[in-house]
Order: sequence, then C-alpha cells, then structure tokens
Amino acid sequence: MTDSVERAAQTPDEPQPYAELGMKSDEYERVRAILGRRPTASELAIYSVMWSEHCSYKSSKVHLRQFGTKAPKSDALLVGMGENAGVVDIGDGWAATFKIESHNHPSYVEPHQGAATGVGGIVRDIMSMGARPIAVMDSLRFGALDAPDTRRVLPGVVEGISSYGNCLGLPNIGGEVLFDPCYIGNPLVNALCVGLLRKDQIKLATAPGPGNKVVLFGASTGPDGIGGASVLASATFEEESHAKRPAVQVGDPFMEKLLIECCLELFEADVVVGIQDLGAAGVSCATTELAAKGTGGMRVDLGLVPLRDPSLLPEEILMSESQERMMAVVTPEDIDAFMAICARWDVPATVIGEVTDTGRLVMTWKGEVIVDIPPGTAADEGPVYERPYHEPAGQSALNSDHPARLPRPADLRATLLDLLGSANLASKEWVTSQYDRYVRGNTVLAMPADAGVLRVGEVMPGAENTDRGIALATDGNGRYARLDPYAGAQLALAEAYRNVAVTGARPLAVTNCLNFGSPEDPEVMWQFAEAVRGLADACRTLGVPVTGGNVSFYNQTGSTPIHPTPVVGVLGVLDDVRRRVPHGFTAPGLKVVLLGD
Amino acid sequence: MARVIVDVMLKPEILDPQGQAIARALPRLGFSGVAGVRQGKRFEIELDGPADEAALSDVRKMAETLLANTVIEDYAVRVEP
Amino acid sequence: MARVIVDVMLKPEILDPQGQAIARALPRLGFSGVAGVRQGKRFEIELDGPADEAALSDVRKMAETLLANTVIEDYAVRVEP
Amino acid sequence: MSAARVGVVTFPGTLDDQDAARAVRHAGAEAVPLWHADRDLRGVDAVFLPGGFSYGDYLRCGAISRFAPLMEELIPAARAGLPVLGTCNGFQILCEAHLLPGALTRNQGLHYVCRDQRIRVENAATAWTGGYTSGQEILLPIKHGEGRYVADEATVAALEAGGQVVFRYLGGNPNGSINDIAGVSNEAGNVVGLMPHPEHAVEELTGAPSVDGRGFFTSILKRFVNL
Ligand SMILES: Nc1ncnc2c1ncn2[C@@H]1O[C@H](COP(=O)(O)OP(=O)(O)O)[C@@H](O)[C@H]1O
Repeated sequence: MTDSVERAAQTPDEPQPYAELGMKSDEYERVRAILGRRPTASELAIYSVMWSEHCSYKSSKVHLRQFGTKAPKSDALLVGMGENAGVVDIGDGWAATFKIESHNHPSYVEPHQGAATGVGGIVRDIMSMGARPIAVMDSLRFGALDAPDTRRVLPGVVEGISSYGNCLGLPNIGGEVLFDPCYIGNPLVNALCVGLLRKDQIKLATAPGPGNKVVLFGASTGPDGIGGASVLASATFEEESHAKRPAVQVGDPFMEKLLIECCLELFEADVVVGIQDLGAAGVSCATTELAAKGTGGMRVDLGLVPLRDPSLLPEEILMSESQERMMAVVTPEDIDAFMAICARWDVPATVIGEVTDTGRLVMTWKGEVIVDIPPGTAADEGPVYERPYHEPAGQSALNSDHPARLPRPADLRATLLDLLGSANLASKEWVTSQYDRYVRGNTVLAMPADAGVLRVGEVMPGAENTDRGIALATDGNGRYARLDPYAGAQLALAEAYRNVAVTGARPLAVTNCLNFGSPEDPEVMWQFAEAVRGLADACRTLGVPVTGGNVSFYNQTGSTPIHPTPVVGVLGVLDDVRRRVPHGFTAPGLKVVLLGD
Repeated sequence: MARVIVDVMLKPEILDPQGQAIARALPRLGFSGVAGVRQGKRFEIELDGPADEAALSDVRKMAETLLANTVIEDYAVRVEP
Repeated sequence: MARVIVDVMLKPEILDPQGQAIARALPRLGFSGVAGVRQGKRFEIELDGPADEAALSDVRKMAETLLANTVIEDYAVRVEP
Repeated sequence: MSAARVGVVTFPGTLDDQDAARAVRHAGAEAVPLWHADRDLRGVDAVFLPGGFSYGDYLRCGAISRFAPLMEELIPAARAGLPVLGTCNGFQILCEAHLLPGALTRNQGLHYVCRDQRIRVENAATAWTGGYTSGQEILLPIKHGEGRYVADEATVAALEAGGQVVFRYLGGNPNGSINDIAGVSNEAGNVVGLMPHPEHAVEELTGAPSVDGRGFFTSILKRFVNL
C-alpha cells in the first residue's frame, strides 16, 4: 500500500524508521512541525537525505561561512560558494569553473567503482554550470604502501579513475599520491574537474517559470546506493525483496560521455532554463533544489521516472544514487528541440513534471499524492549545528616534541637512498602512466610538472579569440595539519598557490576538500574549525577567494580519525599560455637561483 | 587433469553497462527478439589432479577471494563434463 | 522467455595475459595444483520467445559477427537448462 | 587548387576527433566532419578514424562501431583505394571491420599505458607515410589499454614479407605486441592503422614533446598534390 499524504494524515502515530535513516529525534520532530503531520515514507526519504551531513553541511556550515565573510575582494569571481561549482572570469569573455570533491568511503568499499563514480560525479557538477569539462585531477591518500589492504585499494582506485576519466576524454593533468598509515581503512579519493564556458552562458540550478517542463535525462534509475532506503521499504511494506539493496554504484562512463556531448549541444541550442546533476541524493536533491531556487513549486509524477528495476518503490526512486543522470527545466516551446538533441546522442530523456507557482513540491505515484512539501525546507533550511570543540588532549605535547630529539643517522648515503626509495618520494609514474594526459590536444603541462596547464584557445569553437591558459594544482599535507591544523591548511594553500605560480600563472581562486574524522568528536571538530579558519585567513592574505568545495567527515576507523587533511586546489590564469614556464632544467649552462629563505 | 569452470556475473541488481550497450546495438544490427544481455566472465581452470571435493573447495575459495569481486559479483563453479 | 548462453574464449594459440596473471598470483595466495587459467567472456542472452532453432541460429549469427572476434576468439552457444 | 578534404569520423565515444581535425587543418587540408549515423562520405579524399572509446570500448574495442551506417560506405570505398588512417580506437575498428588483418587485444601488462614512445617507420611507401623515410625514428604518444597486436603466424609472416608492418615500437614494447608491431597496412597500402597518436604530436606547445606526427598529414597532402 502506498504511503500517501492522505494516509499519513490518517495514521499520525505510525512509527517511522527515522533513526535508522540517520535522523535525530528532534530533526524528525521538526519535519512533523513543518508539515503539520507525520511525513510519508517518501517525504521522510527526502528529508533524511537532504538533511544528512553530506547534503546539508549541518556541522560545517557555521565554520565555512568564513570563506564568504573573510573573502578578499575579487573581480574575477562570477559565481561563488553555494552553486554546483564556482565560476571565475579568466578574461576575453571566458570563464572557468572548477571544484574538488571526495568519494572516500565508496572507494574503500569498492575501489574501482567508488573512484570511477567519484570522477563521474564531479564532472557532472561542472557540466551543470553550463561548461565543457576540460580536465580532471585526482588527489589520493592510502595506508602504508606495503599494507595488505593497500594492495586491494590502490590499484582499484587508480584503475577506476583511469577507466572513467580516459573514457570521457578528459586529460588528467595532475594530482597527488601519498601514503600514511592513518589512511588504512580510510583512503582519500578526491577528484577535481575543471570546465570552460562563455562568461555570459552560466547555467544555474533553478526552476523558474510555471508551466516549464522538468526533464530527467541520462541513465535509467536502478537500485544503486540505496542500502539505506531498505529500512523504509521494510518498515512500510515488510517486504523481504527490498531488504537487500546494493550500497555500491556502478558507473557507465560511455553514458557520461554521451551526456557531456548532449549537454553541450543543449546549451549551444539554448534550450535549457535550469539544470542540475543528480548526485548523492538523486531525484530528492535535484527536485527540491531546483524548485527551491526557482519559482518555488514543482509537480512531479514519480511513476514516469524510467526504471532499470521495475520493482523500485517511490521512496527508493527518491534515494537512488544511480549515476549518469541529469535534470533540466525546459520551456514547452523548446521541449521538442531538447528531445531531438537527446535522441541524436542516444540519451534517453523523459518529461516527469512541471514547474508551478504553488510554493509546494508535489509528487504523485499511481494517482496518489505521496509528497507535498515546501521545497526550501528540505533544500536550504536543514538543521545547523554549533558542534562543541576543544583542542585534542596531547596536542601541545605533540607540538613540543622536536625532531632534534631523534637520533642522528650515522650513514648519510643510506639515509638518502631510504628517502629516495620511500613511497611518498618515489616516482608516481605507475599511477600517472595509467591516465591519458594528452586527449583533446590542449595539454600544455602535466605530469611531471608542478601544475597542470591547459590552452584555452582551442578548447571549443569560439575560443580562438584568446591566447590564455589556465593552471591548476592540488596539495595537502595531513601530517602538518595534524600538528597544527590552522597552519597546515595554510601550507596546503601556499603550496598549491606556488605550484600554480611557477608555471607563470596568476592564481585566481581556490577550491578545497576537507577530509576529517567525526564532527561529533570535539577534538576532530577543533581540527576542522582551525583548518577552516586558517584557510580563510590565508585566502584573504593571498587575495584568492574560495569558490567551492566539499567536506568529508567520518573518515575514521573505530574512534581513530585520519589526520585532518584539507586538500586545496588553486586555479590560475596565464595571459599568454605560450609563455608558460616548463618544469625542470631545460638547457645546460643556465644559472640556478634559489628564491626565499 | 580436469577442467573446472568458474562463471562470474554481476549481481542482478548491479548495473551492467556493457550488457546494456550490446543490447541497445542489437536492433540496429538487425537482431530482434532479445529482451536483455548481460556480460560476465568465464574462467577455465586446469587442475593438475582430479576435480575432487578438495580441489573444488579450493576453486570455490579462489573464486570467492580472487576471481569474483563479491561486493558486486556472483560466481558459480562447475566441473567441465 | 528463454536464456541462451554464449561463451567466448581466446583461441588456444593466442596469449591470454589476464589468465596468466591470475595463474601467477595463485601460488602467492596459497593455491597450488593449478596448471593453467584462461579468462574469457560469458554472455547471458534473454530471448523474448522460446529458444527454438530459429532463435538459436540468430544467436549463433550474433556470436559469429558481434560477440566474438573470430580472428582471435572461439565461441560456444548453449541453452540454459 | 582546392585543399584536400580529409574526413574525420565521430562515433559515440570518439575522443580524438577534434585533435585529428586540428592536425589536418595544421597541415593545410580541410577537415570534414563525418557522423557515424550518416551513410555519407561527403566526397572526401581521405578518411581519418580517430581514437577514443567508441561505444565505451564495451564488448571489444571497435566491435560495435564497425557496424555503423557510415562504415557501410567506408568499407567498400577503402577496398576500392580510398586512403584511410585509423589511430588507436580507429585502428581497432579497422581490424574489426576486416579492412586490416589481425586484432588488438589487452595489453600484456594489463594496464592502460600513456607514454611517449619511440617508433620506427618501416615502410614509407603507404598513403600515410610518404612524408617519412623508411627506417626513420619518430616519437609519438601512445595511450591505450588494448593495443597488443596479434595475428596468426601465417598472417604475420605475410605482413612482414609484404612490407605491411608499417611501424614498430622501439625502446621497449609497451603492450606485448607481436614482433613489436605498432601499425600495419593493407596490401594496397591505402589503409593504415597504428596505436600511437600522430595527432598529439603536431604542435610545439601541446601534446607530446615532438612534432613528429606532422608527417602523416603532409604525406596525404603530398599524395593529392602529386596526383
Ligand atoms: N594521483 C595523481 N593523478 C595525476 N597526477 C598525479 C597524481 N599523483 C602525482 N601526479 C603528478 O605526478 C607528478 C609528480 O608528482 P609528485 O611525485 O607528487 O611530485 P611533487 O613531489 O613534485 O609534487 C606531478 O606532476 C603530479 O601532478
């Protein structure tokens, strides 16, 4: 029996599995207060994913605000934090959009697919800004190289990034590979994508204009990554078959490549009013966010969503994390043109609803209303926590422990060889040679350079008017951040900033991925607060704004968190890319100069 | 010497992009009447000795730990007749 | 609805690096008694109708032209019991 | 004289079409986009099948693409002498379409490999190698996971004897290819396939640290100018 709004009103006391879905009882009570009744199973699905740490940033929000309040004045910033990705003006009418995101936990469970879908997700974020994705980078951290689980995780992660990114035709222009025992059981897989777009063609995730059509396009919806939804299904339906749903998502890079080309043609034809990718919270996220930022209302018939598995229930459809899907808002006049472009690229597309001016997100299933909520309450008005924090016990002891205490090595030669042979200093070519760094023919610098550099002028038609290039680097050092998260985050920024600057580029903007333990641990929360404060202060000092990023909490094994690991990406611009400075000594007889102290 | 076959297929609920791509191509190539295609792996294991219970139990362990990724795949072991 | 299986294996004279890599890994993982491993593909084809002679002849054509590259691969078609 | 027109084919999942077109233009020819679903070669003088992952490389690289409507036009035209070049995925498609002998299989090392590779031009008499000299060594990037060329013994012997081995890897075989074969041609020499990517070695600024790929495009132009 469908848990309709009508039924919910009639059965106010029916127990609901909110705790199993990760909701606290006061959060659940707030949902009841918002709706004036108990939520339906589908509404509970929406609120539980939208108010999760992952989607709502409820523990980090109060700190992340500093990136805005302390942000330096920047004429280059076109779209700041809060959208799918930040956008910066790179001159001559062109803009770059870039963002880094984590896929840590999925990559531990299933390294190949976890890393692959991590790349897929960040690429769709960039597409949803109206841009052509033009390159990717990956910042990786594993446990000790010789640990047995690293043998499982490392090759799988690299293969996943390689197979997905290569198949999309996105050059991989840089990244990091680091090893530290603290990441055993919690590998970090942070993927970055950069895209290019005309400055006046930025697309936003918004659904304005009553009567406009809501189109779901790309892959069909299957039971991917809805392990959590099974508690809903079994609570409402006591159905065995729904009790075991896979938590693993499998990527289809070929479908994503078609989606990229399809979206670019859609943008070119100017038939898209608003667009959003389907990320972690799938249809729940896309519908609530599009509706909340638009006219405020939307009507969706969930029964129209194309399914890979016809047995899916509405709440499972809402929570499904199936990959390679996008949602667009299209005017009725443009819908035929929209569909024709999708057909040309073999991309399935279905109208599943309409924009309204009711201020409500209403969803139906087999003729019954199963969702009727004010979308903003799910998308923007989630809980915000001021989590308690304090300096970890032993932090000052750690800091007062000085390397001078260590025994001096007797044999310098052996020490040097040890260093050269150590996993963190050795060549990363085993990894980088699995990535295509040349595809699309615009790679000016990549491995082994300190930053990746791309030519802009031939990235897409019309860009011939510019000689510019963009440079990108990511850096982070968990050991420094463990000693001092404030300074550690600043060092990460400084390193990425330098790596961009040495190519001859002017650093313009920052993205970041903050990988930490549990926010419910006050010591971790302190590390987080300090790292954010440090990064925000350093950004102000260097004059580069944070344009976006991602927070990944709960990276811990038992109660042992990873080192706090802020990973910082910096994007810079070269006015004339032909004047880039290559890496290394390029000719004999040149003078070598050391700068700085 | 005996031969044991291990078939490894993606679990039914897991997306099989390859199988889907093949299924989508078939009508264009003039093949109709196919409702779905799934693609998996087939391993032929040549044993030094006979395929007795001990050997089969070894192969099963091999399938479980190495040949299949049981997070997303199922496997079946059988002796080649 | 019937299910037809198509097994595709590299011809014996063609090097199979995937099978070799597995065979090499086995002793390290504590498996002995394996003389060789070859890795191939297995396709499960769901038919709309029954697996009659006409349908099987279609599947054979599909295997010959699409599922296998007969320059390097052999195939076998059989009906799932 | 109007410029030679070189068709550049795009399949779903083709990646290097833009680079291929750029390389054609740099050489002074006109790049004509050809779409997999059109049964139309648009009167081009030569065709370039670029690299990528057509149809995701699902099933086997090139296996699905070779059935494209465009291929129904291309196959007979190539048999009749139209110059056709396939690089990487394009090479795989030409083998699947039986325009070239043999097949390309999984790299022996089992990994995708992207690196700058030295190659020797073994036969400078094909439609696409006239700008080189036989025995010339060039540097081109390779980037593939399934580039190990295989064929039965008789075929390989015939290829070697007939000068159909057009390119050979030097300084380490990256994929286990038989006889270090990097590229082959058909008997007539108008159809050439190779795993390395000449289109990524035509500019000083970008791609591989070499411009050795230019010869492919000047070769085909020279041929038309000389006709
Ligand atoms: N995971 C990765 N993905 C892509 N490129 C990488 C990755 N790891 C390292 N690289 C690239 O390999 C080169 C060498 O990296 P690394 O040894 O970390 O150098 P450095 O110590 O100078 O940062 C750099 O160009 C870097 O961008």
